[in-house]
This record gives sequence, structure tokens and C-alpha cells, in this order.
Amino acid sequence: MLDKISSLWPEICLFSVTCVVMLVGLSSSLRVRKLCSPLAALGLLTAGFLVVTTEASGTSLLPNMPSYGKLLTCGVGLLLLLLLSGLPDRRYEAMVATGRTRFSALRTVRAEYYAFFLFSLTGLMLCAGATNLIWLFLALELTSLPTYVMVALSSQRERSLEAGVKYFFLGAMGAAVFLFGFALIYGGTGTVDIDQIAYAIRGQAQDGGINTITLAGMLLALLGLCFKIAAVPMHFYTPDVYQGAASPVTAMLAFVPKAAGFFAITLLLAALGWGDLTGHGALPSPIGEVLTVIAVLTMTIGNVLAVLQTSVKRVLAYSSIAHSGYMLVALVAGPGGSGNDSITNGVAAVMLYLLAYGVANVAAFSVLSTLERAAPDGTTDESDDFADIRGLRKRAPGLAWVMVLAALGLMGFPPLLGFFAKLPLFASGLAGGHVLLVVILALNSAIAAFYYLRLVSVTLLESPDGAGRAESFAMTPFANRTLAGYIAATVIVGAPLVPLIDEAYDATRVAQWGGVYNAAGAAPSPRPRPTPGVGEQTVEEPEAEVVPSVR
Amino acid sequence: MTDFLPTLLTLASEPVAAQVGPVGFAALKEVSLSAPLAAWLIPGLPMLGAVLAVLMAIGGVKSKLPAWTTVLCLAGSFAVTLWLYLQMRDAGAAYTTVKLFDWISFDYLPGKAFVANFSLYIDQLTCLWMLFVTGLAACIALYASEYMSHDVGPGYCRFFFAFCLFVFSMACLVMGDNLLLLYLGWEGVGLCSYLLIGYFYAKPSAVAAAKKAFIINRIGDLGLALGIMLTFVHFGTIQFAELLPKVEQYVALATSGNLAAVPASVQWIAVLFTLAAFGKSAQLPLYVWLPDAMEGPTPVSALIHAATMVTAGVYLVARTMPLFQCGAVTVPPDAWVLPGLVVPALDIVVWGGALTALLAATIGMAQFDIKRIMAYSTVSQLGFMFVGVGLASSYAGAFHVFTHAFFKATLFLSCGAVMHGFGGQLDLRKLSGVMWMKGWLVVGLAMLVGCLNLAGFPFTAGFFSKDVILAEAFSNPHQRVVAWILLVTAGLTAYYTFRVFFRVFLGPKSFEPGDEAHGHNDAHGHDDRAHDGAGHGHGAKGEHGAKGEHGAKGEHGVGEKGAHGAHDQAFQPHAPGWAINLVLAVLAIGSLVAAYAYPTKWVKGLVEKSSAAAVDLTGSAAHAPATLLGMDPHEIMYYVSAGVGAVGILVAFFLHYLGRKTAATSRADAIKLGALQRGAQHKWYVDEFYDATVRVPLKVLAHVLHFLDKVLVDGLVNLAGLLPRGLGMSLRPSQGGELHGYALAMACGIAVLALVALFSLV
Amino acid sequence: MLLVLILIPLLAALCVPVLPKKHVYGAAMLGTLGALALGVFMFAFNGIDWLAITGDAYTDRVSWMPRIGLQLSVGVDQVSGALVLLSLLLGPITVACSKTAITERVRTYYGWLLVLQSAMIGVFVARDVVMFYIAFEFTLIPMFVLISIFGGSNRKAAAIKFFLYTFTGSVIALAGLLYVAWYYATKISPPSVGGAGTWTFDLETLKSAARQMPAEQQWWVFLALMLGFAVKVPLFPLHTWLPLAHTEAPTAGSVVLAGVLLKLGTYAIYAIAVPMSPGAAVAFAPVVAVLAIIGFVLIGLVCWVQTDVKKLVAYSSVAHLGVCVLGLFALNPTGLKGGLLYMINHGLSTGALFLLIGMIYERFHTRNMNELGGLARRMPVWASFMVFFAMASVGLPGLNGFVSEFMCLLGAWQAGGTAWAGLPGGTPGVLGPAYVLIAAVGMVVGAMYTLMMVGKVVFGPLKTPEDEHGHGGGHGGGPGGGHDDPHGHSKLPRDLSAREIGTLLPLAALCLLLGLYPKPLLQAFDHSAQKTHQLVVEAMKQRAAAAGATAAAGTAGTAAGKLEGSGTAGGGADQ
Amino acid sequence: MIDTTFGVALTLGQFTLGQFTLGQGDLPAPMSGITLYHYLFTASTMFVLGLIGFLTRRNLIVMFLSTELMFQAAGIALIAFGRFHMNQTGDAFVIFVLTVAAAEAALALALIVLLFRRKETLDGQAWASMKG
Repeated sequence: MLDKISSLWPEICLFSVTCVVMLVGLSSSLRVRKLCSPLAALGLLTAGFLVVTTEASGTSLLPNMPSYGKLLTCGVGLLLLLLLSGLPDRRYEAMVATGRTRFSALRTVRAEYYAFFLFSLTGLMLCAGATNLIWLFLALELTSLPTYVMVALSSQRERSLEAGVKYFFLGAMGAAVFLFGFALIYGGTGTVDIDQIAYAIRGQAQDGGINTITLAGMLLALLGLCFKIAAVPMHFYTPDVYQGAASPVTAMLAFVPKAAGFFAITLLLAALGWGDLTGHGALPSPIGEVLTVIAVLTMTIGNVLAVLQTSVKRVLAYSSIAHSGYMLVALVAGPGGSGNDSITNGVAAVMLYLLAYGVANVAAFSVLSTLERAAPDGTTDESDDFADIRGLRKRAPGLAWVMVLAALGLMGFPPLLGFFAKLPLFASGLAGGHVLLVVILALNSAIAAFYYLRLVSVTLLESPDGAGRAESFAMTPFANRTLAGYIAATVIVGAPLVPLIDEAYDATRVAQWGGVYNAAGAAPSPRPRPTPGVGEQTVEEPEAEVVPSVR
Repeated sequence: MTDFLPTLLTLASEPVAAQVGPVGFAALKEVSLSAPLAAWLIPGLPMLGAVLAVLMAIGGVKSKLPAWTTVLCLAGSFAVTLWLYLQMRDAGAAYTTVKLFDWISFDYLPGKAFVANFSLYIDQLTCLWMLFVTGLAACIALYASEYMSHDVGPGYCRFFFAFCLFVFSMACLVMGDNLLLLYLGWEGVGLCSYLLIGYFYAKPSAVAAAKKAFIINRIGDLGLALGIMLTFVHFGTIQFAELLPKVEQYVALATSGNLAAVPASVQWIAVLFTLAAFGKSAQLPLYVWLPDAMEGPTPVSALIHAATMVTAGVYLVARTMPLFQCGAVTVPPDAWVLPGLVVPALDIVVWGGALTALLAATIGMAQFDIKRIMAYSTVSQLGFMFVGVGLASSYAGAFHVFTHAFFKATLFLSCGAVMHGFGGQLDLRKLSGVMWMKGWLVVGLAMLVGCLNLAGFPFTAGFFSKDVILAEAFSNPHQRVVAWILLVTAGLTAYYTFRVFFRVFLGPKSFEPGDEAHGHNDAHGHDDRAHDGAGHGHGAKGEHGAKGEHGAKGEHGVGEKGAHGAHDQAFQPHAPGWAINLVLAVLAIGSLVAAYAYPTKWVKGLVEKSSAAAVDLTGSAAHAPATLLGMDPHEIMYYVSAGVGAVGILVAFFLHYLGRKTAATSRADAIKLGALQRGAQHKWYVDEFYDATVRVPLKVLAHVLHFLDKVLVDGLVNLAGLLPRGLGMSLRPSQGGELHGYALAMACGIAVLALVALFSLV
Repeated sequence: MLLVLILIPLLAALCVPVLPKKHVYGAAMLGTLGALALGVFMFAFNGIDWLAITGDAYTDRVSWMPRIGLQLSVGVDQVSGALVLLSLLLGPITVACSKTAITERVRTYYGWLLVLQSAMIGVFVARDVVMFYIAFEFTLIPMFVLISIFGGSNRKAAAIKFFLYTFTGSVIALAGLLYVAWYYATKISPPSVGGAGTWTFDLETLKSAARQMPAEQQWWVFLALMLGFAVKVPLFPLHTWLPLAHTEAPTAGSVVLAGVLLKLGTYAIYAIAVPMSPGAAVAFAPVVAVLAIIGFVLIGLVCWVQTDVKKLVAYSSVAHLGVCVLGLFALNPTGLKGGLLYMINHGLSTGALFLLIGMIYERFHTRNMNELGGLARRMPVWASFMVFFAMASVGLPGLNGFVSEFMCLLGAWQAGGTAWAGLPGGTPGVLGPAYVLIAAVGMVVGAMYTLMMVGKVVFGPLKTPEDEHGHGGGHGGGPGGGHDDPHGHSKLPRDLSAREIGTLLPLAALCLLLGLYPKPLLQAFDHSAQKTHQLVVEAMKQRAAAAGATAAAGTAGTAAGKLEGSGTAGGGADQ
Repeated sequence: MIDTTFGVALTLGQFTLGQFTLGQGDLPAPMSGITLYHYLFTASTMFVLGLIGFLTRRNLIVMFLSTELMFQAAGIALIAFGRFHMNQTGDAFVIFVLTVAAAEAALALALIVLLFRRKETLDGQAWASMKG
């Protein structure tokens, strides 16, 4: 078990920092309390460093995913942290600072906030490195539970509470669904170890069909996870929750649970396997079809509903749904058989897309969270409507450009990062033989272009509205949120210029996927294989007990 | 001149066709000129003139300088043509090509080239055409120097620019060694025609006429372009020197009576060319532009729309005579109408020409605008020419072109002088006895010469050239009907010609000056520019087209006399100056002397020593026995046509001279022909007919298409754009905002997908 | 060096935002002129014999993302060279024509104009499919900005339609290109270490890879590519964005749009779609030709009833490019060369027409032909240019339009299939006289609408909105009070200024030059066109062989086998 | 109604799970005749009941309890499978599930208190201001 610990140093580090942050937040000195966010950043940086230096080990199915996923978590986490700072209890802090109220450790939420954030990121990291279902379940819950609180607490508005209630209850239901799915998977294969599950499924497939319980479990698990990635049919909460939560939290919601969901789905699908290794592998029968249907519905519904919105956050929420649909296309296609270290590797495509999507998302939400408008009651409210960003170029040119780049990046416009992330989605879909799916993807990109273009033209090309909007325009005093936007925009533009993407392609490579099948012994099977069905002895390779070559 | 009559009489008894045997292209030998590139001076000098005119326009020259440079250039061009002619005359039946530089030449397959260069093809036909083109152009430029003098300035430069460009284009048309260069000239003259018809661009009718001319010509050009493509695809070349030998085998087929055996792709070339020729030369059904083209300044009408450009169609037929000889419309044997019918292209040409000649003559009889009458007479005479070439006698056509160029130019310029002098008056009911007014004698005499020629008065050039055509028609047993049509037309021609002469030039002296706007409102442009440049003194007056007419009248037409306003009393005819008189005299004499070309067989020799000479289709055997009233047609035609002409003149004399007291009335007024007369006056409603059958439906179609484009094509696109929106609308209720609704939808979604899974499993 | 060429306008564009406003115009001019100078040097004075070279010149490869085979790969052959020169030439002209028209947000304007310039050059020189696609798409953004900020009253809708329409098309084209790339990597490329093929986006490699695809896949690829490129051209049913975009775009935008951007579509068809799937091109040539002819004739008629001059010229672009596409899909050297030449010629003459219309708009603030008329009197210089370019556009021989139009139509006729291929002037092909006979009607229609426009705007009684205004405002009052300038365009002379003439003169000179001496270009295009034709001929042989095989199985062999002499069976064996 | 549902579920269950019987192998069956299927049926029924409760009840606390029911359904299934596969993985899993459920319960109660303070109601339908 200790060998596992060695690969968990980043998570452990992050966890420890989280604890420290919680303690620091209890201090009555504002200066000390203000250390929360630097500490969190330090923790993330350290974790990132540890990811690079330690050897990550996840399942042997997707050996590169843990380190990539953890690095991604740290990177985007840092950007999200920049956005989050200053979000919670601003008013309370101000009151304390002006002496209107006395500091009370029970009333501050700053420390909790950062702690929740870091817990969630820890969960995400654990997701990427999960090797069995229990771990995966716990990691997913660790990712989600803090976010429920964050949503509900993110602002004083009623909307945040509404978002919180919707998010929490529906989330609980989703969790129950995938938990039941996990149970069935366990029932169908007799193990919770993902490598072994893969092995068992392989065996079942050769024995005349994958066990129905396994398939039912997979199906339920995937549907439950659809909640995390905001895919049809579990997408309904998305716009309301995204709109209700404060923008920085929305940015986090759009990335962290989604990434966790995709890590989990990728793991499950890897265990299920994309058919044989002839290069045109497809997911086993019902799962492949269902996932295709989900992908088509998700991207289409997301896009057509986004077209109608007047709230920027809702637009981004629906676009978040659509993006999940795009990524599902690549997952349907799978890593491809022979050329799975190339651009047609759908799993790698999803990993890269998560990066591009996360960064562009941060950029978009950084603009929204920087802008404020005066609410009728004299307080400030965050920007949400298109009217709030109309003519932004005249008031804050830098932010306007960030918004434009974010929109174009999400659109996948060349030569921005989004394009190079979308390219492998297309390529993997085509390579998997899902031409129709790719055409639907292309058409959906065009529909999406409509509302992204609207974002572009509203910010860049139009003049600010009269009607009080311009007067109520203000910017939050938190320069770091803007900074997050700038950094994200720089990445959107700059990543293709430096060979970063190329590296990313390499990092996301899932070269050894299918290794389990190539060399039959690749499955690390310290315990005897489960024997759920009959005819379990038919394994073609004789050297079944060879120890896998995990690097 | 002394031996003119005896020679004439001796020759008159000989059948024309028997004298010089047509030689065909095969008999031509290729020669090289001394200083061949000098031939390029013929188009080159007019081009120089055009460039100079442009430069002068830029330089703001406000004198007659552009006219002088033009006259000089054109005269130079004429001189070079003469030199060329002399060289070619010495060479005999020969041709030569002079290449300047490559134009459109490329490999269409490896090793196979499409060649259309700036290269001249010169044989005797070329020389004939270029001699009268450049000669007349030089004369008319001189005439125009005075005629256009009211417009000195940019307009003057523009006029002479287009004039020079026209001669250049005409030279390319006539001298091009390939069909594409011919096409360049063909469209080039069309452009110049467009620019010059629309010279008075402030007048909507002029602009409309110019547009009409260009577009109808474009229809003809379409035929030419398609014909050129077909020629190239079939023969692999469009250079005359290479093309004509390749046609000979088909000509042989055709002349041996086996026209149907010629491949359809060859047959159709001539048919397409016919379309082109009918467009450019204003034949049925494309003649309608030419009468309207009289909106242009008169020198332009004389040169372009009478003497030279409109004969381009005749030239095309003559130049590609071998193609025409094997051209036909063949109805496939299995067609359900007229199976197996073969209509030779030349028959189309003949019938087109004859019908046009008659139709235009009837219209010409009923018109009152003298320039328009001349226009219709041009259309009619062009019909004669087409009958000439259509009878496979390039000589007959070319000879009539040659003589017609002189006398029609004379006629137009005379009319122009009248118009110039009487404030743009062209109505023959408002002018009378002009010849006897002071300073108008030369004009009157020139007009008389022209009229005699046109009416086919014996021993005039027009008499001979028309007779050749008539005789050819009568001697061809298949074309008797055409011959009679032409004979009738000749009589009508004599009548309407002298109707003009008797009414305008003879009779009691009386006039009513015209509305200057009719002819001279090019002045507006000039005017406005003048005060645009020189301040805004007249401000309001010059700015507007509608008002400008008055402004122009005040400043120009009678400007010297200082009679603004009440023009009827104060108007004095503005007698032509030396340039106009000189040119009229020269041309009148020229059209008399041109008759000399008949007895000396000068034109005949030129034509028959060129590629235009047709291989005799009917064979000499068929030719000889054809008789009319028991005599040789050529012989009897002298008498018959002279008689017909005389009748026409006499009728005109009786109706329009005898006893005429005023300008406006004549005995002819008493003749009421009802619908017939009205029809002729209204040009048989052909314009209206075209309007109703072509233009209006096309316009409606265009509007419908525009509508469809907007509503259907773009509508579909917009619909596709709305589709996502509509889909979104219909899905929107799913986002009702209620927790339970979402939960229910999620549960249902899971159930549905589970069912999907179940179904795909089963 | 080509990369430098792309970078020059881009650098200028980067400088523009930081320069003081008054120097922006100069910087933009400098950038475009610099690029033009470099271009002229590269194409004319750098010792490359453009008539002799058979491949690309100035090839340059910079590795970009080696793991997915992506590289910055550039090169020019004669065809793209000519188009690059066209874009370079239009660069300074578009800058110059905006000097007085654009007075607000000049940095944005010139900056994007320069970026557009770079992107256009990028399309023509790209020798890597992804780079091509990036440049192809990137032209949208500057154009979008130019239209939606500097356009007319309906600019936003126009810009969005333009963007979405072309974006949708090209995304599908991208799918087609990626499919080819994937096909190459998995089916053709020699297996590398792990059994996977090398992934590349090299254009030349992919072209030959696509030709090895099974016929049906080639068809799909061709359709996908055509969908993307035909929108850009635009081919008949996909054209409706163009009139809108043109009408709303600022002058320079229209000039670039008509001059170069539309050619991206035809260039891509010529350089990518046809060489990738010659078999499909042959199969679809009749369909495409029919669409092109519909565009030429029927859209020509639509031009005839326009009242907005600019819309008329915009629609005429659809019509003209119909001829261009017809020529390209004749698929023989005549048609191909004609089509290529047409791209250049249309860029020159229609670009100039848009310039001229822009000058009018700047003076009178209207483009409605019912409000304008007889401008020849007030602006003779303008009128002369207008007539000149109208004639070039109509296809008057001696000017440039004719040469290419004639060649396109001749090419289509020559490609008359079996019946004509045997004649001395025929070539293998699938079109024929029927197409040309109908298309040629478009020549008359072209004359109709162009002369209608010229007749209304240039000739006729003088009519300007000012006069209408003047009448209403009681101008009859003072006979001596010259109301020369009610709107007070103090900057603009009544007729054209020297700057404006300067923008038109080079175009006019080139129109004349290419009309009288097109030979250099024709020769330059020769190699490329012959090569493409060769591909097509081989594809036709394969089709014929396939058809012959089926026919032999059934009844007697049809005429298909007679194509190009003999139905060589060898080529079609692998089908 | 219930009979029909039960019958259908029974048939489906036998179709899919008929091959397994609890207590196979060497261990004596404590309650002979009770198979894995019965446990799974119980678990499924609990899960569905939880779901139905979640969908039909408007009180937030009851809704939360319904999700707990679903969690525990999964727990039963896990235990049953653990027994079936003769390993303790399922049991271990259930421990973790219980822990998470407890954490969730704490969170839920906190949230519900917060909500109640704001609106003085526990009706889930009261929170529906955002939609579309």
C-alpha cells in the first residue's frame, strides 16, 4: 500500500496545506487571515512541483492520465484561485476593517472557502489517479461536496441559495445513481479494481458477451457521471446553478466537477474497452450507442439553448453543456487502435480539450467577475447580462479583449488554443469512423459560433448602452481576477505559438491503453481472477501471469 | 473619263461571273511585304490619335487640336493603306501575315496550341475595306472638326478619342489574321459605337439608344464568340491562313451538292456567324438598334452607322465565305418536324437580307426624320449587300459596300450639315428649299449625288452595284422570289430617297429651326464642366439636365446671333463652313467616281483575288441559262432597275415636289393607307413587339428571380439559421427552474436512455 | 522569405495600436507598400524563372508541432504567386482608398486591414493543410470587424451572416481535410515504430494520399471540401451572404472581399479540392457547372433589377465567379488557365468598381441608382474610369476580362467529352457545347446589367442627392450664389483627387496590360494547369475503365471506353 | 398495478440474474431459496422507491432522506455482491458509502437550515426564480 502513497504526495501536500489554511483563517488578525490565499497558491504550486517530480501511478490502462490530470488541476486551480480571492464575506471583512463589527471566527468564511476549494481540487487530483471504484467514488464525492457549500455561500443573494439547493439535491441524486452503478459493476465483475474490471470484462467479452449486470452498472455509472460533466440527461441544473453562483465559483464549477467527471468516465470506458485492437474499435454495444446519443443530444441541446440566452452566464453554462458533448464524441471514438499516440487518440483529445476549455472558461468568467454593477439597493452586483458587457471595449479594453479571446477560444477559432484542442476531437471522431457524429459536431460548432460571435461583437464592436448600465459600471477592486483573465488569455493565444500544445499532446498520450490486451499479463493481478461466469479459462496468451511493466 | 461610257457599254453585255474565275483560298500564295511591320501603322496611327486625344483631354486642350491630330493620323493611316494596296496589287492573288506580338496563345494540350495573336492578315479584300475605311474616316474627321466645333474642350477630345479608337478597332476587325482579333475589333467598334451614340450622354434617349445598340450587338457578338469556339474546337485553329485550307474539303462536299454530309459542327459555324453578322449589320431580327443609333452626332452616323462598322457583317461573311458555303442548319432525320431538312446558311443570309431590305424600305417611306430615313435606308441597303454575299458572290456584296460607303456617307453628312445649320431640325415637314438658300448649294448638290446613287440612277456607282446584286439574284434560279423582292425594294428606295430630296432641298424656301436639344445638348456636359471649373456664375442653370436644355440653347445654337428666347424670328441658318463643304464635295465626287470601279472591274478583281472569292456553288452551267424575259439577267437588269428607279423618283417628284407650297404639306398627305401607313410610321411596332416579348418578360423574370433569391435561397439559409433558435425555443420549457421538474426530467432521461440501451442490446 | 512577407503587414498591424492617430495611415501604407515591394522583388527580380520551375519556389518549413505533423510550411508556385501579387497590390490600394473615408477608430481599421493582408497571403502560400485552414479561417475575423464596425446601416446582420455562413462551410471542409490526413496516416504512411503511421498535414502528401482513396470516399471528401470552398466563392445557392456583406462593408472591405477573399474559394478548389479528388471532380463537374451557369445567367439577371449600385456589383461578382468556376470545372488546361486568369482579372476589375462606388458614396452618401445619375458631367475623370472598368468587367476584348471569360467558355466547350475529344481542338472532359451555349447568354446579361448601371449612374441627366436637396431648400433664389457644396465635403474635390486616381491607375494599367498581353500569366499557369489536367485525365481513364468493366459484364461497351483514345484498363484495376 | 410491476421486475430479474444463486459453493445456505436476486430486487426496489420519493415529495428533508434511501440501496447491493463474490470489497465499499452519506447528511442539514432561515419554508418548489 505504501507504493500508492508515493504517488499521492501531491494530494497529501494539498491536503496538509488545506488544514493549515483552515487554521490560519481562524486568526483574528486580518493580515494573517489574508495569508489564506497565498498559502493556498503555495500549496498548489508545491503540489504541482510534486506531480512533476514524483512518479504518478494510476491504472495501467491510462498510465499518463494521473500526472497529466494532476498537473492540469494545479495549473487551472491556480487560475481559479486568482479568481476566487476576495470572493467570500467581502462585506463582513469590510465591516471588520472599518470597525463596525468585531471579528468572530465563527462568522468568517474565508478560510473555509479556500479550504473547500482546495479539498475539491484534491478530490479532482484523486480522481485522475484513481485505481479502483471505491477510491473513485470517494474522490468524486470529495470533489463535489465542497462545491455545494461554495455555491450556496458564494454570495448573499437568494439566487446563490437557490443554486445551492438545486445543485446539492440533484447532485445527491446523481451520486446515488452512479454509486448504484458502481455497485452493479462490482457485482458484475467481482472486483473494484479498475485494471481487474477491465480484465474481467475482457474475459466476459470473450466468453460470449459482457455480463448484463456489468453493462447495467456501466450504464448507470455513466449516466450518474453525466451529472458531473453536465451532459444530457443530467444537465438540467447547469444553467441555474451557474447563474446563481458567484462568477468565480461558476468558473470553478465549470471546470472542476467536469474534469472529475471526465476522468471518471474515461477510466470506466477504458475498463470497458473500445472493442478489439484492430484500429476500428468501438465501445461495446449498448454503451457505445447510448454515449453517442448522449453526445449528440448534449451538444445540440446545449447550443440551441445557448442561442436564446440574454445572460452571459447562462450562455456560458449552456456552452459548457455543449462542450461536454464535443468531448463525448472523442470518448465515443476512443483512443484508436494502432495510431493511438497521434492526433486521433480520442482520450488524449479529451484531456487536451479539458485544458483548453478550462483556460478559456477562466478567461470568460474572469471578465464577468471583474465587472460589477450597482444593484438597486446600493450594493454592487456582479455582471451577468449582455447589457453589462456591451461596449466593454470602451470602458475596459483589456477586459474586452480577454472576453473576445475567451469567446474565440471556446469557439475553436484558429489559431487559438481552442482550435488545436478541437482538431483532435474531429480527427479522432473521423478516425473512429463516426463521420456523422463529426458532421453534427461541425454543425454544432457553427451554431455555437453564433453566440460566441455575439459575445465578441457585443464586447468589442458595440457601444455601451445608455439606460443606466454605463453609469452603474464598476470594477471589483481585485486586480488578481483581471490578472487571471490576462493569464488565461495569454495562454489561449500563446499556447499554440510555443510548442506547448505539442507537449500537451505528448503528455495526454495514452500510449499503453490496451496494453492489458496486447500482453495478456499486463493486468496487475495479485489476486486470482474473479470468476463470475462460466468458461473463464479461455485466455489466448499463455503467459498470463507475467508481471506488468508499469513504469 | 472619256472612255468611260464606251467601256461601260462593252462590258455591260458580258455576264459578270464569267469574267474572272473565282480562285479560292488555295490559289492564294503567301508573300511577304517590304517593311511588313509598317502595315501595323494602319491600326497604329489611329491608336496614336486616340492616345493623343486622351492626353489632350488630360491636358485640358480647348481648341480644335484633337481634330487636327485625328485627321492627320487617319490620313496617315490612309496613306499607309494605299502603300499596302499598291504592294498587294503587285503581288496579285496573294496574302501575307504580319505579326506584332502574342495575345491569347497558350497550349490547350501538351504540344497543341491555341493561337490568337496581334497579327494582321492582308489580302486584297483587306485592302479594299481598309482603303474606304481609312479614307472615309479621314474625310469625316475633317468634317467633324467643324461639326463638333461647338463642343471644343473635353467633349471634343472624347469625340475624337472614340473616333480614333473606332478606326483602330475597325482596322483590327478587317485586318486581323485570326477570328479572335476580328472579335476584338468587332466588340471594339461596338464599344466606340456605344460611346459615340451616347455622346450626348445627358439626353436619356441617347443613353438608351447607346445601351440598346451595345446589347443587341452583344447578342450578335455572342454568335461570333460561339462560332469562334466551335471553329476552334472543330479545326484546332482560328487563324485564317491555317483555317481556310482546312475548310476546303467541306466546301468541296458542299459544292458537289452534298451539303448534308458536312459535319454539323462545321455547318453550325456559319449559322452562328450569321447571327453575328446580322447583329452588327442590323439585319432582321436584330436591326432595331441602328435607327435609334442616330442619336449620335451625325459624323458618327455617317462613318460608323452607315459607311463602315455596319458593313462588318458583310465583311465577316465575305472573309469566311468558305465556311458559309458549307454552313447549314440540318434538321436531324429523326426529328418530328421537317426531318432531314437542310437550310444552307447562305440562304438564311439571303432571305434575312432581302426581308430586311423590304421592311426597312417600307418603314423609311413613312418616316419624317431625315436622319432616320437615312438610317432605314442603310438597313435596307445592308440587306442588299447580304443578298449579294448570300448569293455566294462576295464581289456583289463588297462592291455595294464600297459604293454605299461613299454615297451614304455623302447623304448623312449632307443631312448632318442641314441639321447643324438649322438648329438640329430633322423633320422634313419643317424644311424646304434648302438648296437654294445662301451657302447651301454644295450641300444640296452633294445630297443630289447621294440620292441619285441611292436611288440607283443609271451610271451612278449605286446603280452598278445594286444591279450586280439584282442580276445575281435573278440569275440564280432558286432565288427568284428574293430577286423580285429586291426589285420592289429598289423602287421604294428611289421613292423615299427623293422624297427627302424634293421636300428638303427643293421647293419653296422655308424652314423652322429645330430644338437645339435634339442635336447639340452635348453642350450641357461642356457647359457644366466649364462653369464647374471656372466658377459658378450660372449655377442653377447648368446643373440640371432638365433645365440644362434651355441653358444650352441660349448659349449655343444661335449664340452668335444673340437671339435668346424668340428663336423663330431671329434664327438664321448657319451655313456650313469650308471643312464641311470640302468634305461633302470630295465625297460626292468620290461616290461618282466609284462608279468607275465597275467597268474597270477594280473591286471585282480585288475581291476575287482574295480568300473571299467563293467557289461557285451553282456551277457555271447553272449560271448561264438563267434568263429573265429571254435575256441575260445582267443585261436586262440595267434597263429594268433603271426603270424601276425612275418610277420611284417620278412618284416622289409627283407627290412631294409638284405643286408643293409649304414645307409641311404635300400631295402625299392626301394618300390615306390606313393601318398600312400607320404601321410603317410606327416602324411596324417591332420595338414594341420586342419590348413585350423579350424585354418585359425578362424584366419580370429578373424580378421573380430576385424575389426567389431573397425569399427562397436566402430564406432557406435564414431558416437554417433559425432552426437552432426554434429548437431552442421548443426545448426551453424543459428548463422550468423547478427542482422537481429537473429531477423528473433527469429520471425520465435515465429511463429513456436505459430503454435505448435495452433496445440496442436486443 | 515568404514568412517575412506574411510578417511585414502583421508587424505593421502590431505597430498600429501604439502609434499616434495621425501616423496610423502612414504606417499602414508603409506596411502594405513594404510587402508589395518585397513581393515584387521576390516575384520579378529575384532570378526565379517562373516559366520554367515545376514545383514550389521559396519553400520554407518551420517545424511547429512535430508530434502531430504540423509545420509552418510555405511555398509558392506560379498560381499562388500570382494571387499573392494580387493581394499585395490591393494592399496599398485599400489603405489609400480609406484615407478620407475612415476617420474614426483608425487604429482598429488599419490594424485589421493589415492583419487581413497577412492572412490572405498566408492562404496562398500555405503548404500545410492546417496552416492553410488557419489562414483561411482567420480572414474572417478582420473582415468581420471591418464590416461590423465600419459598415453600413445593416452591418451587424451582414457581418454575422458572413461569418457564420463561411465558418459553417469551412468547418465541414476541415472535417474533409482531416479525413484525408487520417487516411494518409493509417492507410498509406509507412508504419513507424509502434505500428502507427506518421501523421502529416503536408499538402502535397495529402493530395496524393487522397487520390489513392476509394472512389466513394473521394466523393465524400470532395463534397465536404466543395461545401466549404463553394460558400467562399460563392457558388450559386450558397451566395446569399455576399450581396449583404458587400453592401454593408466599407469600400476597402468590399475591395478586398471581391478582390481576394472570394478567390480563396476558387483557389482552394483549384489547389486542393480538385487535385485531391480528381475523380469526384469529374463526376461532379456537370453539377457544379450547372450551378455556375445558373449563377452566371440567372444571378446576372438579378443584377439587372438592383437599385443599389454596390449590390449590383456584388451580385455581379457571383455571376462572374460562376464563369470562373465553370472554367475550372472544364478541367482542361484551357478552362483551368482561364479560371485562374479570371481570378486575377476579377480581382482587378471588380475591385476597381468597388473603389469607384466607394468614391461616389463618399461624396453623395448614397448608392441608390435612382438618386444618382449623369455623374459624367460632374466627375468626368471618375466617369472615364467607371466606363473603363465596366467594360473590363463586361469582357470587352482588349481588356482583361475578355481573355479569361473566353478561355473559360472555350475550355468548357473543348471539354466536350467523347464527341469532341477527337476533334483537333477538343480535349477530354465532361462538359460541352450545351453548357457553353447557355452560359454564353450570360455575356449578354452581363452587358445588360453593366450598361444599365453605367447608363444610370454615369450617363443621363445629372442627378445627385444634393440637387434634390437643393431643390427642396429653395436654391432658385440666388442665380449667382453657386451652391456648390451643400454637404461641405471640404476634403474631397468634386472630381477625383490625385490619391484616388492613384488607386485606380495601377488597376487600369493592369487591366489593359492583361487584356493585351496575358501571355506571361498564361505561360506561368501552364505547368500547373497541365499537371492538374493530367490528374483529371487519369481519373477519367479509371472511370472509363470501371465503366467499361461493368459494361463488358453486361451488354456491349459504351462510348465511355473511347475516352481519350483507349480505355486503358490498368489504371482502374485497383478500384 | 403493484402486482404487474412486481411481475415484470421479477421476470426481468430472472432473465438477467437467473444464473446466480446466493450460497453456491461450499457455504451452507442459511435461508435456502433466498438468492442474490432477492437482495438485488430489494436493493432495486429501495433505489426506485427512493427515486420516487425524491420526485414526489416537496419537503426538502424528505427529499434528502429519499436520496439516503437510494444510497443505502446501493449499499445493500454491495453487501449482497460481496457475499456473492466471497470477498470483502463490497463490505468495505459500504463503510465508505455510509461515511459519505453521513457527510452529505451534515451538509444537507446545514443547507436546509440556511434555506429555511431565508424563506421560512422547506418546500423545494419555492426555489425556482432562475429558469429558461
